[in-house]
Amino acid sequence: MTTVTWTSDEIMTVTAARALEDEMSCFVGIGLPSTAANVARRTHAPGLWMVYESGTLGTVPDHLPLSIGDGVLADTADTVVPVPEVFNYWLQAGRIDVGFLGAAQIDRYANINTTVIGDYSSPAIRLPGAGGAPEIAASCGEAIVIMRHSRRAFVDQVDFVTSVGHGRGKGDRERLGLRGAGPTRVITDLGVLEPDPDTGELVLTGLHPGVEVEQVTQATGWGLLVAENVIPTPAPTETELSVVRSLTGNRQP
Amino acid sequence: MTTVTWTSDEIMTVTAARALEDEMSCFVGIGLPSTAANVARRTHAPGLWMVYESGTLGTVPDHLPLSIGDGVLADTADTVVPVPEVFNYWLQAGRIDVGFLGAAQIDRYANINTTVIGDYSSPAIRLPGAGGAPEIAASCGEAIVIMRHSRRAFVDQVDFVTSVGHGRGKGDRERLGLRGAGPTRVITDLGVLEPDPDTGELVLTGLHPGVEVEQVTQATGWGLLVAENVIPTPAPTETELSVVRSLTGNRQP
Amino acid sequence: MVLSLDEAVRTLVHDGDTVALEGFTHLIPVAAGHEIIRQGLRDLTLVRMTPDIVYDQLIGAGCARKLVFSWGGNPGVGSLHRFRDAVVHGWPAPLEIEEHSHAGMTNRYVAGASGLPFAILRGYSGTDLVGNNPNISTVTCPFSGQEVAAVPAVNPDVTVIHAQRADPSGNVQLWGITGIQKEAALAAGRVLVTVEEVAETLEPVPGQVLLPGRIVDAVSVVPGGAAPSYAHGYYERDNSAYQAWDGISRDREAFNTWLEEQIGVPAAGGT
Amino acid sequence: MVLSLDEAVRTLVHDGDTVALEGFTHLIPVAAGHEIIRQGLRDLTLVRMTPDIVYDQLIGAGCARKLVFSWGGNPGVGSLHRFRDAVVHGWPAPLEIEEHSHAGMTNRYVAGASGLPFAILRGYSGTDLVGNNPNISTVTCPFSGQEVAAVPAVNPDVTVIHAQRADPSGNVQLWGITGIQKEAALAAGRVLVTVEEVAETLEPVPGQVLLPGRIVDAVSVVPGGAAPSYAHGYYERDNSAYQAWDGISRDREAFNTWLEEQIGVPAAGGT
Repeated sequence: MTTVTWTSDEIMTVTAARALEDEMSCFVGIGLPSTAANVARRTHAPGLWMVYESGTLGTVPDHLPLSIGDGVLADTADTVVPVPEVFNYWLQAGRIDVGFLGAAQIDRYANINTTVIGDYSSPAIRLPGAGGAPEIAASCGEAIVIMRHSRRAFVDQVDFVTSVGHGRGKGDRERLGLRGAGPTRVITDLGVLEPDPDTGELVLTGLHPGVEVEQVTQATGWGLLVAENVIPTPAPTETELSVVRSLTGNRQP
Repeated sequence: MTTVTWTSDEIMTVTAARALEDEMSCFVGIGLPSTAANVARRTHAPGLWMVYESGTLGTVPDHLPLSIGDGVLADTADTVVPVPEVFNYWLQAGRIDVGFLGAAQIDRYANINTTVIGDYSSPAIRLPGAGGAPEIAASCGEAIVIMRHSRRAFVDQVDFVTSVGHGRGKGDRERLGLRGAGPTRVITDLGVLEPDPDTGELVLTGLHPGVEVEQVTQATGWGLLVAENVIPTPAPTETELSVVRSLTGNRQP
Repeated sequence: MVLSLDEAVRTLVHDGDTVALEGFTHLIPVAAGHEIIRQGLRDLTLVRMTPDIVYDQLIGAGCARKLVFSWGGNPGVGSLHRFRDAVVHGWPAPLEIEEHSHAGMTNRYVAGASGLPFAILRGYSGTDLVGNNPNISTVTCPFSGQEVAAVPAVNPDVTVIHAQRADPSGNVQLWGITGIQKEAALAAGRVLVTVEEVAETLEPVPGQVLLPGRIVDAVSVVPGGAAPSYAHGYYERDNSAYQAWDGISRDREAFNTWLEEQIGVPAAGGT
Repeated sequence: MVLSLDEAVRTLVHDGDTVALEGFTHLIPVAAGHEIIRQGLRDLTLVRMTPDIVYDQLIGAGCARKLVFSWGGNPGVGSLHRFRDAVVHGWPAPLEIEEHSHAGMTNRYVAGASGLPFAILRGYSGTDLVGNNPNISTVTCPFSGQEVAAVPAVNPDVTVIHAQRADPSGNVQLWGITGIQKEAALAAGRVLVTVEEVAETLEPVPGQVLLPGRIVDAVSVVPGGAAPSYAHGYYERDNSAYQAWDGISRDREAFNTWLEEQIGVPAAGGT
């Protein structure tokens, strides 16, 4: 008898990959998002059109890039455009269906902090900053957040709003002139959170295999709402895992 | 005994060519300006850096282009850039030393009309319009106007200001935020006009061989001021004429 | 994706549309313009930096209600006589005009391609274009207090361009003088590209612009579709045709004859 | 035009300058950055979209007074520890920061290259970047009434980039991921380019950017000058060096040792 097991990175990657549909255009960052997009393209979404912020449009790397400006992205792209074009002509113009975001902190309305922990002028921890995230969150058709679940990361209110999720609730995005739908799901190592359509507040809607609801609520720094019908994440298939592992070079644990 | 003779186009072309210095960057249009720039590059200004508004930077055509977007310009350019770059990164940024302008009408302050003769909303004659001219006149280090002298063309006030020369006089360019020096000379088939440094009004400063001052004042639709010291244009040299004619394919008349 | 020109125009261009057929003396989509005349489209707002003889033909044939432009001429030859006749005499129909400088039109396309409502530039200051065109305004720099010109984005319903090659997925490759075609295509709601040929794979060429197939709605294979302008690497400009147009276009009757004989449609106006 | 790196930095970069060493994970001008450290330049305002390990080194060495940026990290590895230490603990000197998003920085360079005082974009709305950076504002579209973000142009005193090739006239050719280098160079008062090699003629390459020699002040031949980043067509990224930097940079003493041993200068601060 074979028992399929996986790491928390792998279940996050596979869940994120499944969120991508064939023929979508996808703004990809390095790390899990890049792995997820490349898994999707090798499984159910062969027509996924991947864009990296270095200007590589429609790239089909044969291995995972080491950075968002890796040479393999340029070598395999439909075309490489200068950075102003990728931000102005592609992202800002609303041509990207889905963008991935990571975060150091996220709050109950899916606002995202990648700037500082603590006070901005004298921070406890200085993080890399905004990069492409504010406009990915603003202008992509939708955004998918991937991050590990912990009370330190899932906080009632972020220390710094680097990228706007759903503001202080429903209607805020429209008021701020943000044209995409914003974060439509937050994929963690425990499950999936989605904004309530009426309030914009994140609700637990999916649980990974073997995870209990209480684990998730305890790892969340606010009173997390739980959907009536929490959908269990189907276990990663052997195909999915083997594609993930061939890309990351990791063996089965 | 040989008598060197030339046409009015040839004396204008040669005079314009002489106004270009080696290593200058020059925004070139089709017709006489293109011939003049190419004559300069083949005679005293081999390092002249020619830019055509189609985006060809540093082009060295081996024959005169038929249009500002002729293939020979692309084939021989240092680089071809998209049209937004030639206007924004090169012209607007103030990187072009000298630009050529033609005109249907010019007035005593060297304001230029290439739009309509008569009233704008019901014109007597509809001309091609602005093209690159307003910003060439605004942003090049200086502008050189080439046109035939006649009372119909040299008018007290143009019917339509397509491109600003010296406005209503000294100080107007600064007030309007125009950063180049504007038209520094107007080269005609009769002579050369330059703006008075104190008033901005055009003054006759040069006369082509065989032309009398009175011919010029009679061909000008306002009371043309004449410089104390009008400089006679040196006759075209045989070299200059032979270069002009090899480019235009015209034989000596 | 790959459609006949007839079908592509029928599908993508409609009466009343704002249409840009772009090209900067190179790769002018002339054949597509003729197909628009042939299909009898009307009330078009035609947009282009450099309307040339194909726009003269569209105007003379009565397709256009309005022209948005920055320089309307027969490049290297002279004026556009059908355009003149429409503006001065309203023949065959009155033509509303909105005119800009090249710098302004360029930046209108850039704003359109960028999803911005407007563009800023240093331009127009002191010219009579300002008072005669409500689509030229100013904004003040919030940092320096400097005033700069502002023009609204242009977003054609349809942009039509001609290119050297496409692949079967509709990726389009053009090179040589690439002009404003990328921005004109990205600014548009729909994009039609006529090409010299379709190739299985597009071998990269220095200086190329590649338009990804996902922004292209239809490709039509029309060899010679840019003539009498030229296609870099394929054929040269037919300068005699530009010169001949001067004669044809000066005279309404000669133009009407051209329209019937060359395009196969009846004249739009009497003479 | 072609100068030694030592002479080029000495001539073009001065204490107190605003300096952009640009590159987007590709063609990072690392050797030029090390030369700036070696020459002991001080009070620099460093500008870059993606400050990475060479900026960490410049900051740790005490060259910088201020950093203007949009994402400061060790690409693919993690955080910049010298940057963190300067911001959080003021070591070896306090570091003023001005931070933007990539979209904002990109357009600041575009405005700088275009001779405009500012740029507009859709961005920043609702973020805390707005209140913490006076160089983020808004303007209202005079046509639609829509509000968009505004950022001032950035015009470095000096831009330093690395490229594959130059010719003896200083024409510079780079290809692969070309990033923001063209705009960063055009926005600058002075331009220094380190290159892998000088070639008599620059054979055109698909996707290349060519910077005309007239905007380049000095070219220095520094083969490998982008390592440990990569030069497309010349050498690969040395990923282990990025990973090793994480360990070196976490510790002030290890950093000081690196500074003395690798760059040959004494440490700027105690530990």
